[in-house]
Amino acid sequence: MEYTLFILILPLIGFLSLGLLGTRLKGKTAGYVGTALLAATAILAYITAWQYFSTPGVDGIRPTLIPLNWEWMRFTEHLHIDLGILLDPISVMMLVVISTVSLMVHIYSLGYMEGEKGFQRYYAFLGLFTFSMCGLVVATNIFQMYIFWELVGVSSYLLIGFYYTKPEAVAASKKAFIVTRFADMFFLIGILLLSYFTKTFDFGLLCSGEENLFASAAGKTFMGGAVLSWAMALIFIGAAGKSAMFPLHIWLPDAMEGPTPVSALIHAATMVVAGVYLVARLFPVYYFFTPEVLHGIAYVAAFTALYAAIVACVQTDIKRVLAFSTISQIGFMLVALGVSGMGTVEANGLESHEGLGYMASMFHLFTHAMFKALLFMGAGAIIHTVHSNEMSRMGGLRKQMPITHITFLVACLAIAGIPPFSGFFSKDEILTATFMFKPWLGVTMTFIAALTAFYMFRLYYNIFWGKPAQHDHPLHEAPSSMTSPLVFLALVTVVAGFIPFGKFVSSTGAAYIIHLDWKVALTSVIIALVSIFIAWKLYCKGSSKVPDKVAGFFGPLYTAAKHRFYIDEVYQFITHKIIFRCISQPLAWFDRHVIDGILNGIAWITCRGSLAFRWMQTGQLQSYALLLLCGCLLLLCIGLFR
Amino acid sequence: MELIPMEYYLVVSSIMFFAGIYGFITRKNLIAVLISVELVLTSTDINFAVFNRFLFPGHLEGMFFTLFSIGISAAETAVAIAIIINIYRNIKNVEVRNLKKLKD
Amino acid sequence: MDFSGFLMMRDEISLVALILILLLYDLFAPAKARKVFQPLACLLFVVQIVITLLPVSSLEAFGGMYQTTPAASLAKTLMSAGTLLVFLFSKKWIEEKHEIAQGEFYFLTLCTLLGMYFMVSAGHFLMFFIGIELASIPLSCLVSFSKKDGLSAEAGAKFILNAAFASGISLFGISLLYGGTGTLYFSDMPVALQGTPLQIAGMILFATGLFFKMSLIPYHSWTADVYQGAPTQVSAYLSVVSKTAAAVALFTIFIKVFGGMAASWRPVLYIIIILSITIANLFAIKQKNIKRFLAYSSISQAGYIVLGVVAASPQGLTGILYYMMVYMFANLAAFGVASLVERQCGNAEIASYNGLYKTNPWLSVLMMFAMFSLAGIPPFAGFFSKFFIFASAVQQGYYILVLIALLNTIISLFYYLLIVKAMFINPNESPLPRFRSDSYSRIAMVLCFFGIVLSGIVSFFYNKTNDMATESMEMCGLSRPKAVEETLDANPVPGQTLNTQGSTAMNATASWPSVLE
Amino acid sequence: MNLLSIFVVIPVLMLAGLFLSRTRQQARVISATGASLLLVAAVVLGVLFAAERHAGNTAEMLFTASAQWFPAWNIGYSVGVDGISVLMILLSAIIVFTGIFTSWNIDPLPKEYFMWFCLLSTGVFGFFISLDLFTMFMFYEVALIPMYLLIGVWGSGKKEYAAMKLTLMLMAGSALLMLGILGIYFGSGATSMNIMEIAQSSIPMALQKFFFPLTFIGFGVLGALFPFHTWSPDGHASAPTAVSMLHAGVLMKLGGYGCFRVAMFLMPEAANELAWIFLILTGISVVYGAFSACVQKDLKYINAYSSVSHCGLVLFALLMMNTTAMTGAIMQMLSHGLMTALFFALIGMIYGRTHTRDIREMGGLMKIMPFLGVAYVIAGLASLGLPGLSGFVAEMNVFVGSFQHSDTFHRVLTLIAVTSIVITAVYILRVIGKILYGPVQNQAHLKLTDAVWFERLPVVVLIIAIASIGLYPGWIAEWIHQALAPIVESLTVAAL
Repeated sequence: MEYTLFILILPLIGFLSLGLLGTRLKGKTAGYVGTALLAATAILAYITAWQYFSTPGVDGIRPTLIPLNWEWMRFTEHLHIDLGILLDPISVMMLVVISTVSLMVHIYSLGYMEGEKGFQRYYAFLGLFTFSMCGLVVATNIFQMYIFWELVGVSSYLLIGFYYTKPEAVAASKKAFIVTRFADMFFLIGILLLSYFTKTFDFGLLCSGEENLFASAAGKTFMGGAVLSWAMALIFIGAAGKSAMFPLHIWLPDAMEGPTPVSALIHAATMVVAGVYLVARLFPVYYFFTPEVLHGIAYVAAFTALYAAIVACVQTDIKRVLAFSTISQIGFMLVALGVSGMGTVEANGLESHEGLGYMASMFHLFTHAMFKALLFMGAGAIIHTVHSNEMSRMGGLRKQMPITHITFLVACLAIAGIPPFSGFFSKDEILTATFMFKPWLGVTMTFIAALTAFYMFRLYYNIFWGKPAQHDHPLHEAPSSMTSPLVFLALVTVVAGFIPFGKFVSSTGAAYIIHLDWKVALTSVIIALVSIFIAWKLYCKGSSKVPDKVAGFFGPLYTAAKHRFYIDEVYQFITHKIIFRCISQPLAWFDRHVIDGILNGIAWITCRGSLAFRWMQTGQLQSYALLLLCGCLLLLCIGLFR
Repeated sequence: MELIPMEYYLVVSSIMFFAGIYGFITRKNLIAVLISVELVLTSTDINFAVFNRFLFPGHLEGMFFTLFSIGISAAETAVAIAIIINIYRNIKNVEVRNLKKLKD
Repeated sequence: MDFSGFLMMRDEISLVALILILLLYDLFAPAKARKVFQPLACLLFVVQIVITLLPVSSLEAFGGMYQTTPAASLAKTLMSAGTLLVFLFSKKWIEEKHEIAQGEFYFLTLCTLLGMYFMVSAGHFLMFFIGIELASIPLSCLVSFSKKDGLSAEAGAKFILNAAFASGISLFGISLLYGGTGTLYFSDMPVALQGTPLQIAGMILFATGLFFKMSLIPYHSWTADVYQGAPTQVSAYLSVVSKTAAAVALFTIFIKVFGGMAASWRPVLYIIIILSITIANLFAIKQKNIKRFLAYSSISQAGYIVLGVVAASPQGLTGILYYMMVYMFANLAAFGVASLVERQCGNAEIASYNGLYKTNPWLSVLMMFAMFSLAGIPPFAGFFSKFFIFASAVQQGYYILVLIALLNTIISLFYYLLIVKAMFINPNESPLPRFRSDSYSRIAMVLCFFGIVLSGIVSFFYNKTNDMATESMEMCGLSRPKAVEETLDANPVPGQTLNTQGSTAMNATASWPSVLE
Repeated sequence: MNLLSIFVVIPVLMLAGLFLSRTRQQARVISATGASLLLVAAVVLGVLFAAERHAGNTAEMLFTASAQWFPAWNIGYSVGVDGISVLMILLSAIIVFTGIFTSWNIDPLPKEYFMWFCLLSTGVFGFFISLDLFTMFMFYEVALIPMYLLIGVWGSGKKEYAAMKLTLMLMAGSALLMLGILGIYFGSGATSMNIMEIAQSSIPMALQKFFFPLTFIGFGVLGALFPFHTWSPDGHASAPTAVSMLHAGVLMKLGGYGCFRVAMFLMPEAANELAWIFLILTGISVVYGAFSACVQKDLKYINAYSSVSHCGLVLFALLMMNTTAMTGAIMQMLSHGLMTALFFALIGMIYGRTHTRDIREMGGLMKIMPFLGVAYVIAGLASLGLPGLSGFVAEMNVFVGSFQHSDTFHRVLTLIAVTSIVITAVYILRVIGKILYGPVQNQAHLKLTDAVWFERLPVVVLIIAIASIGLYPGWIAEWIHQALAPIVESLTVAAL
């Protein structure tokens, strides 16, 4: 299946061509070129998926194909970076997701970015992003993943800062890059540690579950923890950075400064789930060798999900609401991974029940990508019309923009977990998995699900119902180039739930039969409906005073949540006050004054030194003779009594 | 006949030598300074003669050295005096303390 | 009677002949013939230099009173060449200032040169003493040459009196040596030396004369004043030629005569080197007057030269001679430019060099080259001479000494760069106007220019010097005296292992039998 | 004539030509042709070298030639190259080439400027081709001294202070070096100053302990070894653009190159014994430089401090003494050389337009001069180690290699060094955000123009070089591995 290479190459071509001679092209043309290339990419991805999943693996286990693998740079005889393509269920699934969403975004942007300056640049960057994201998912070894990890980070930086004349956009892009970069540092250190002990970067070897591969790390501890746990934990920090886990999530809400389609593509559907993907990729290592880290991941993710959901309830900027919901949903996926076990292939060639969480999280990743992209695009359409992100500027839009309304509603229902929409199925599996792991965690997650339903419908009602805000310009439905992707994604969202996902993706590669756990399903649905009802009560009319009362009731919590619990302020403090004030400036001062001071001091002393000997040159004829004589005597002494 | 022992001569010459040095360093007048230099030179001449006569009477190296050195010091004196006269022409006196234009 | 001795002295003879010719010519030539006096003098002098260039083997004459070696004759050539350059530079100055006294100038200078010849190739202390006095008495006349100038007279007085004082002490030293050993022949003395305190005292007192001539600290105090007061050409002559003579004589006598007492003179020179280099550098930094500046720089250069004496190996002698050659070109170039600029602007302040490059690029480039060469910057010759003299010292295991010397090169680089800075960087709205220097000076400057640029990169000069030096060391049968070796093994310089190894390294290289056995 | 001597001959010929040239145009043309010739020659050398290697010639040094110079000290003009020197020569050729074009409109005294520039490049090339300690040292100093006048006359800001400081500090380094070299020669008891022959014989430990620090620090001063790095900020800030390029791009590499070619190769025992001291120093300078760069206001200062950090990484990796890390060090030399040259070129061009280097007085330049802006972003990404550009390759080699060291102390130091990648990101993005993005600060800047051909040329060349290393490091790594083999071997043998 070497042609999969073109899935990488086509977007790259798009980037290079548009980037180098983009300015020569007309904006529209550039857009069409990019879109065409992406369409080709998507088709290739579908072909790949079809071909991959249609070929039955040996006794029902899906094979791991490596059609291409080149050695790119060799460090030592064991350690070398290879660039290659690895096809297994999750990577293929990711390829499909990425190419689909990316294609949608390309099409959507034709309308959304219409008339924007730097259209070519925009599409070039989209191409770059798609290229690096695909490269990331098909990575055959952890270092290749790191490489594309960085590239993804940069393309996100470039896209967030697309409106580079807007100071907020610049600040946001900088923040996003540096925070993720900070996380990547730990990722790199993790890689170094891991490779130092395992002497390999290769996923195949790492995930083979070889005991002796990790033998050299056995018993080695660092500050209490086993070295291997440290390594995996550090790698997870990297993942957390990209996937905006608490407390590294701060960049994501600001990233909304970028164009909305970009948010849809990068900060909802694809890049932010890279972390989830990384954990899934290394799942065997986590599960077999460092289960404690895996559980840690679950707790961190659960907390993040809760935190994000609470914050999302009080945000008024619709994109930020969506951003926090994204964080919370990614939390769901990671929880699922964290609580999951490794399935075992049973006699009937099916996978046992422990692998549920893994499958569920991948499933949710898939569905979430679709409906979250849908949500963002919908929001984009709205912003496109209203020229504002604030809920207060909206309301009662259902009449003006019906298509957007319907699709948005579909997405909301999906994320709220209402059957038969895709979100219901995936989330249900996650809840089941958590209940299997620890009931109280399951309860928490269910509560978070309820919060999700609440804030999503708060959003929905505030936008489409409630009392309309005044606008000096007529509101209109978005152009077809924008609505068509909405419709497409809405359809996907409707049907995706019925895909027998377990057949394709599972922890072992064997088929897994999804069967709903009715207890969990019912509870979650009911709770979701209840919170939707509350949202309806509070926000549908838009005239209700209750929200303010509630806000008043929760007083400090409300304000805290509104300020995202002051996490950004903390960061501000750390970076500016501590790093800059307390380290950099003192160092710079030290350099200028102490070190240079010493040097100048030496020079000064040397120059002054001559004054110390002026007495030699009195100009007095005889003093010279005297000096001569004394010198002579001195030397005499030296010569005689040496 | 009774010889005066060598040490006596040496004492005399040493006294002359150090007297000369002392004079050179303390005199205020260039001529006086010059004279003291001459003292120094002469004292060494005595040394040569004495060493030759008492320690190595075999040959006359020391004596000849003395002769030459006397001659040279005479020449030196002549030139020095010429220069001193020139100085006198320029600054109308021969005080050492007035020769301090060149310093540092 | 055997006249072969005279034939051996052809350098001196030719010089004497030259002196007499010029003297008579100056006395009896008709007025208009005296116009061509200086060209004629220079021409004859060139002939004399060519004569000194003829190869000689090292011989003794007059029962060892006089000895010549290839190295000595090379030194003589160098001194003559230096003197010639000085003459070329001073042509114009003589014509302008001392038209009447031109004969005297040449006569006196050449007399001192003759004295230096004797210093270099003396075989007996009397000979040496005569030489040094012959070199210094006429010099004092030269120093106070410009009679109208009070400063010149003052310089002269300071020079003659201090010189007399020094030579007095040195003479006293000789007398002690005579008392201690009973001989004054260089060849006989070593056997009579056992290193008794008397002899050591004699040696050190005697050395005063040489140190004084080389103006090493603490015998240096006269230098700056005399250089400043004397006519610039004379300062140039002092700084180069008489230093060369003294340095070579110092090497010869300390190795040949006092080689056995190396243990006692080594620490003395050690101290002297450190003092001279460091203090002179410190003084030079502050100078405002170019002549004083060059005086101090020449003191520190002298310090570097003595490193060769401490090394006490054929490489050391080579180092000294080669260093002298390079130093001659650079320093004479500097003095030459100084004299030209001085004649233009009437003072010798460094400040008057500001922005010189704008108006007189050639002068400033030559000056810059001279400065870089003195500072030891490649590709100029100074770099090579410094490297080799340091190498000869390191070869004998003087790491600390060389380290100090090297660190001092940084200070010296600083003040040499100050001159370069003045000429190239310092802004100056009214720099010295453009002027044409006379043809003689230009010839001299071109010679110096090529000397500075080529005498390093073209390895011929060094290699030839090296051959001569090694040859003469062999012929005089000067091998490194036992005492030196003992002391070297005794004193715990980091890695006297290196000595043996260094020498093995040298065995393989130099045609000279190992220094250390 | 030996192939390598061309690299010394061409600049000398350029010198002669410039000496005869009359007008600015002539001077330009001569130096441009000379530089292009050098570049061509370097590429040809690279090709020939590759061919030789491919033909199976495994000699340590290729194209060797030797001529007696000062037989008394066995000094010879002996030249030869291995993979590393070839790469260094390529680097120098590229940067000299770009430098000439960057200083196309130099004022005043273009002729003199180009002459000094040529002398400088003579020294650089001579240093990289020569195998003889003395010759090497001579070229080293030849390369140093022109800096004084180049900065003093054509510089900006407090140029006189900077020039003097730079010259004196570097010369002090080379003074230590001279003693070190003499010590090596006499200590080894070798019968030649040729490095390859000295490497055969061993120097007693007592001497190594004394001479290794001298040599290493001597070169280290030029390699911006903490705390001897402070010449770099002032020097680079005051120097004219092309000189900063050449100095940061190539001269600072002389330091690193000498450190392993002379100090570590010839005195491996002492290197192993004393490495920890210098590891700590370099480790400091890596982080220290990065942090200091964070708060600078002047573009050139920022770049100078980042150079301190990056060159610190070079020495750091060298001292790790395993093939991977040292390969990384060499790659870091190349990549830092290229990108810092690019930085300085761009800064020079921006400064030439805005007449300020203070980042607070600029803003939104991306809109006004997109070419320069994009180039600057690329340079920035390269220096913060973006995959696909040279920085990443180098740093990864360094980090992975250093972390493979069996000793925990070294691994911990490596982790400390790794933190620099974040700090680098911080100050790079800070600058980009301040001067390129955001609204236009100074309305006067609105009518500034973008780069013209002789400015675009060097920028493009440099970017291509950076990218080509970053995209396909394989061939470089190959050469470097081959060249490092003997050095690493002697080091490991000494370690036992």
